[in-house]
Amino acid sequence: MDLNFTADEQAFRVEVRGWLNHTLPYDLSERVRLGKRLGKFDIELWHSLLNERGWLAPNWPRQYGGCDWNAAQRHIYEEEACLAHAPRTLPFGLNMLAPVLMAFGSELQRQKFLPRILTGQDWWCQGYSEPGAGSDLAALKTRAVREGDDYVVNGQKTWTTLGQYANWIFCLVRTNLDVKKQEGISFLLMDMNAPGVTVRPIVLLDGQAEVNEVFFDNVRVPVENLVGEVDKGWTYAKYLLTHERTNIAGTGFSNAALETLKHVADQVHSGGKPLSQNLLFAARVAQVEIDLMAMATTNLRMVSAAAQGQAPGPESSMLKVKGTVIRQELTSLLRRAMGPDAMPFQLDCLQGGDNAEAMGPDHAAAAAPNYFNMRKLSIFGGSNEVQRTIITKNILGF
Amino acid sequence: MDLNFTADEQAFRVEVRGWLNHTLPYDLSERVRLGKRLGKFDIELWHSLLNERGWLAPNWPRQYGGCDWNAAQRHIYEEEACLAHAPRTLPFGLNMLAPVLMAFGSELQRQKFLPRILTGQDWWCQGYSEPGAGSDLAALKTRAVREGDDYVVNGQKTWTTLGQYANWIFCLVRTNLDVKKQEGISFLLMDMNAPGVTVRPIVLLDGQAEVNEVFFDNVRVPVENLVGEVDKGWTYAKYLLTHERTNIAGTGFSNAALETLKHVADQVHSGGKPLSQNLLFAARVAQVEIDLMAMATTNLRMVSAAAQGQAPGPESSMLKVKGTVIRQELTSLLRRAMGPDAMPFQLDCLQGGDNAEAMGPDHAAAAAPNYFNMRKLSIFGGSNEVQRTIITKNILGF
Amino acid sequence: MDFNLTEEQNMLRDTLGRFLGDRYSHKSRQKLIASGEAYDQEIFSGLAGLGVLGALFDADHGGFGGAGFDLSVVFEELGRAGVIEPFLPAVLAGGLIAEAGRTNVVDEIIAGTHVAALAHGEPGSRYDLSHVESSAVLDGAEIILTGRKTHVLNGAQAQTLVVSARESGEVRDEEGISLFLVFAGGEGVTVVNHVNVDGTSGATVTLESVRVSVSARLGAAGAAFSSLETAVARCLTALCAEALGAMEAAKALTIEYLKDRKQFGIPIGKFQALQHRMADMLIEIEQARSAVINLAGNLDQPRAIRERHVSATKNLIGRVGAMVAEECTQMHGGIGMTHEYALSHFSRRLTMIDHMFGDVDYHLERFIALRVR
Amino acid sequence: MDFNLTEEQNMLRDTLGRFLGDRYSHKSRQKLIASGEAYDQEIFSGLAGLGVLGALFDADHGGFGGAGFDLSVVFEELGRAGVIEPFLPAVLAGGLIAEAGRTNVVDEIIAGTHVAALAHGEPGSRYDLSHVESSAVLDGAEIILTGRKTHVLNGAQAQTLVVSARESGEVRDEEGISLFLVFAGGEGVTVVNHVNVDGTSGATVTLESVRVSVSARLGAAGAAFSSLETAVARCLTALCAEALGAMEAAKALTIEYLKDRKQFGIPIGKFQALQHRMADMLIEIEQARSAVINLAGNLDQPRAIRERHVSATKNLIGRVGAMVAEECTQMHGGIGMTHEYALSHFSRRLTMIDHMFGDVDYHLERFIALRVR
Repeated sequence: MDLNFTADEQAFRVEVRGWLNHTLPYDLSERVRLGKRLGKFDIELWHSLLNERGWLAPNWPRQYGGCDWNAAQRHIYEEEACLAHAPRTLPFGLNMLAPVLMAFGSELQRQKFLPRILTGQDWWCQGYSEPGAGSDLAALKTRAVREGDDYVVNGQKTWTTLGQYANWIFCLVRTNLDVKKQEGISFLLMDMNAPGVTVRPIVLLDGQAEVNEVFFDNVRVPVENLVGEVDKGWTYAKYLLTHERTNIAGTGFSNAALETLKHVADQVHSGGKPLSQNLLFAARVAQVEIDLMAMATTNLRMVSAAAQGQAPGPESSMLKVKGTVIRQELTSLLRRAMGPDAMPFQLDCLQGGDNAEAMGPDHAAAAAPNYFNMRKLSIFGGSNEVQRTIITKNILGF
Repeated sequence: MDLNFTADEQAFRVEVRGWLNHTLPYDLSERVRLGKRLGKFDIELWHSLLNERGWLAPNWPRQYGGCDWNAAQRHIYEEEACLAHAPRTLPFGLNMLAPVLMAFGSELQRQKFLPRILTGQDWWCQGYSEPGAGSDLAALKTRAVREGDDYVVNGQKTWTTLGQYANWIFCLVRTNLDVKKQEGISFLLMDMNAPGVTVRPIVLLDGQAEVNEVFFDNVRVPVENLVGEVDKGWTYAKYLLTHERTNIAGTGFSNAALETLKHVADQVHSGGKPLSQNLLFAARVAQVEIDLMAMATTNLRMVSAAAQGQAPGPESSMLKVKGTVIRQELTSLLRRAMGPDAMPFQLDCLQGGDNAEAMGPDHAAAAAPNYFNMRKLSIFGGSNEVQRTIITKNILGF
Repeated sequence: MDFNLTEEQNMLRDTLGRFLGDRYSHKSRQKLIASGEAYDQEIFSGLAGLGVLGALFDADHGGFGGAGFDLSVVFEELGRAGVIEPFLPAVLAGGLIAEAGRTNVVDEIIAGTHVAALAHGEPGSRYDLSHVESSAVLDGAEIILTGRKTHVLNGAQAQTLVVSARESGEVRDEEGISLFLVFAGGEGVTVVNHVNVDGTSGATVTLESVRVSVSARLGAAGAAFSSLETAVARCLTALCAEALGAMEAAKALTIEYLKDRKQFGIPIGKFQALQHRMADMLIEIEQARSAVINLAGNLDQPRAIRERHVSATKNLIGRVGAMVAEECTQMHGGIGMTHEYALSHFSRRLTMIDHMFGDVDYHLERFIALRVR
Repeated sequence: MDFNLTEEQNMLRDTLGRFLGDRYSHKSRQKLIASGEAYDQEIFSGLAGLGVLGALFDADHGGFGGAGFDLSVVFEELGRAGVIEPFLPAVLAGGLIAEAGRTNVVDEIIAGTHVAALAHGEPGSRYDLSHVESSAVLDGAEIILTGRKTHVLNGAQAQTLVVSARESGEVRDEEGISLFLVFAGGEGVTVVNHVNVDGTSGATVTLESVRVSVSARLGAAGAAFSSLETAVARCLTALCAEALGAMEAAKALTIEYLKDRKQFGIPIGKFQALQHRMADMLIEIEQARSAVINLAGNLDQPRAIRERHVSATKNLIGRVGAMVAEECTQMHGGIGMTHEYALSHFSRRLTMIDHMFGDVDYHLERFIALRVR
């Protein structure tokens, strides 16, 4: 065993850091650092900068314009990007749809859609969950009925992240009622601008409309937008869940959040001394740091095993749960570090208006909203309860 | 609302404290205080002293020689006895069998057995659990078949606490195979000296044989030792579980353990100062103290509601779980307070031999064994898992 | 020992519960907050009319309650309904004004026609009650007040501010702090309102050489710390009871959800993992109830006992509050995170209560420091 | 970055695992302990013959390993089988002797024919490595050692003791501590054996004016603290890996039990509440494995980095060890508490490991103090 990076990998890190340092706009990274909200423009800008450098799609093979980085390179990039407070890239097109298209899509679909993900021409969102189908995703009810060369879609999706900005949505729809619920599902690509599509934002408890309901009222979808075979959509959806789930542990985010937390604890005072010198607070920070040190290695071990071709087991579920617990604890500690200054709801400041005078220290405005927003981590992407069941099933066999 | 005790209750407390101070032998209370092991003689001595004073059976009505104390008096007695480090009394005859006999036993059974519990002539133990019937108690298999005026009993009980000292055992036995499992169970009183009864001690991970296996090989039990009606034993067993479970929270024990812990933390040094001045340790102690302060009130609230005739709900389950968590945490902290001195297994010292030179501070010998022993609290008397199911079922209705 | 409420307390609780059940809802509160109003005057007057404010003061000060259990009964109901109207200021500032014998102001407070707010916290004070940098300088028969006060609960809705300022001593000394009645619209007083995460309102108050008469001082010069501590103890009794009410409301929503919501063809409440977590939560809510009783019942005890209960209870409420907010949200899944579902209000409020007058760790450390030796 | 063991390490692990699988059992260990023996010489020699001791030392000292991952591979297997034979003393005392270049003794240690034990802890030292009251006084070409050493692992089975004593400075100074080779049967040396809760053996060593030659001193006078700290870091790598092995063993027993044991007509592993707790435990055991890797892989880093990993790993192992011991016992129910069931050994050992060289809180506080600024 050897925990050191190779000389090549270290050189790669220097290259990444240099590029980020040179290219990432300061005001953008400052907003990320302070937990402020990003708009459509911010994300599109960052995508275009990455695409110019050829680094937008680390997981994609070169033939489609990806980097084809190995696990170590991806890890290094992720770490550096987080520490530099770069915005995250949108996973929907890059990491969710694209692998499915590469594995199961038609040549036409690949040629049409993959380049537009890189150029930013398309903004994809995900149409999986429905009001009655959360953890029990296969219970979905949105219907697609074949009429000539079209599918006619009726139903509703929900929790569609950033759907308000999207022009395309990939959907799981029910195409067969006569079989087991997993076997009658298809994977459709739908134009959000098609007649009959309505988007309604859902405001969450952090005061932000990050997710949406999407309604389909007799929406016509050309048959060519069916991915793979009809009724096989569940297979493609599961493929997504066990493959290409890079960075599911979110160690990069957590490392950056820990650095922020330590910085804040040195700045904020309690009882006449820095909060970092309060042993009870320091102990909570140290405890999460120790857990994170171990999880970072768990993450690398699993990434490395996957790179050696070992079949993905329950590891991604383990990383999901532990990663979530750590990230949530970090947002909880940052909120608590703020003391009474976490209370005011400073919308202007959150949205980055320069004329707003912020109350309290740097991170005060975002601390509570981000704490609340991050509650989603243990709910979405397969709730932590679902993950725990998967982990044990793998070992007990039932 | 009023959290104060009445003048009468305060006078009662003074009386109890005075009596304990005068009567409880010093070497006995010292051994209890230091967590050492008590033998048959110690327990019998304490029973006889209490019986002389008429205080052995706080829950019994006066007609059977009990105190007929109200809830407040019982609470006060419990608190004082624990703080004085009195041995606990044996619950098997006093608090488990006796209420069943009073409610369901024959006049003959009451006249024969109740006085002998008080005089110490009989030492009862409990024959409920079996190797295949733990949390699922009703799955018990020990068979009792009627032959003339006898039942013939075959089978095995386990986890029989202090069964090695007992001359009587009350048992749940299966008398009917043709009905639902709960409906074919009877409640039998069995003489441990009868032919065919074998007791085998089980050594636990604290090195002590506190529990036993009890084997029945064609043991003949006169029909007059059947309590109540045949096949109705499950009802009587459940009666036991919901009634007369005084002091299930164990607040008295926990108060005494907390005092001991604080005392120890003042004595033991770490890094040149008393452990009580180490903020991390002090915080753990304070946290459990705060929980205990609340639980003591929860306990009194529930005792008081029961005294006002409110039907027992899931309260005793709540007290069982929380009381267990607190008691276990206290033994865990005492063990940790000992540092390396918790390591040696000092059997001589535990058994109270005066010639044994103890290593480490006062409580060192008992700290780890008691921590291990107390793991039983969350397992026996209806495991905490079973209690949690009861608590939620009560609210959700399923 | 007696765990029953008095008949009056039972009646007040029932009346209050009915009024709020009829008139107060998550929807109406969210609408109010969206409108920019800090509270609904009609609701506030209605509740005052029911005697809610009178219950917070004893007979000597024109009320008919004022004991710990009066506070806890009222605020548990307010918490259960998620009321954001300015009742806490009546306990805090109102209590200090009453203690100082300014009965005319108290009468108006009880009638619901006058809001007084305590302006005590400062930019650097965090949870330390003795951290006062604002200065009070005697100038003849007047006192000149200068300083900046933050997180003044309902400061912008108040006609009167009770302002703490230092007449002597160093920044965190207990000695030297005085309290002054200041007219919120007076010269040199600037009040900037803001809405909090939980929909309540706070304000930042700036005092620039504000002149008040010496008679505006409540109590003796420099001796206000003990009064402040007592007022905060009463406020924390109310706040912890409010948290308990919010927990009960969150619990009720979650129980209904576990019964109704189906996944994999059965109600999610049948999943044992959720059942057992629910059981742990129910146990802790009982603990929270007991902690509130302990504090309410010891409010009139000597300081050493009272303050240990203050810190014990606030610590426990903070822990259980976080557990209830987080577990109820998790058990609901996405729906529990939506603004339009009532749980979101209780989660936010429970979380913010931990940020008021000392959080879990602050009170744990304080509890240790208050150890009776 | 590479998470694969070397071929040699894999071979050693497999050989060791097979040997212990064939020759070592809960029953045989319990029988040995009941007989009053501290360890089984045959097993010990057999393991030495397989190269287990040699793997703990590098080639310069006559071994063929000695790196962090060599320690962790060996001790994980020892922990999985619950081995109580004296291997830790070989890391601790053996490591110090090797560092001082006493190769003849090291050769015998590697051969398994010589046990050396570190006599360092004292009645008041608890977990503080610099707490040394025992004195070393120079008297011509000799040194006179006086003091009392407690919790000396396998002290009564050792031929040689490595004794720490103070030549200068105050009780908890890092400067002034020296190490001396002392013949366990020498004049003035009293060794009293005891068995520990987990079946291992400890001893109390009393030194009454024990005279040793100046050449018995390992390294320079008063400068041993750094060597001690390094030796303890290596020992903790071994101990944490042993704990990991014990966790894996406890986990395997529990998984089997959850599959086999039926209550209410179904295997208890089908109860979701247990499934989810099991999942959390599995996650934490992976964390423990990573923590051991972090420590083993950073053992040769500069002190500041190494010691942060020492404290991080010991803290995490202590927490997870308690969780595994307690949860596995609870999931088993009564059977898990019985002496004759193997789980009881792993519970006791995991619990006692937290009492060795600093517990969860000790290392948490130390981790904070070691913060890189």
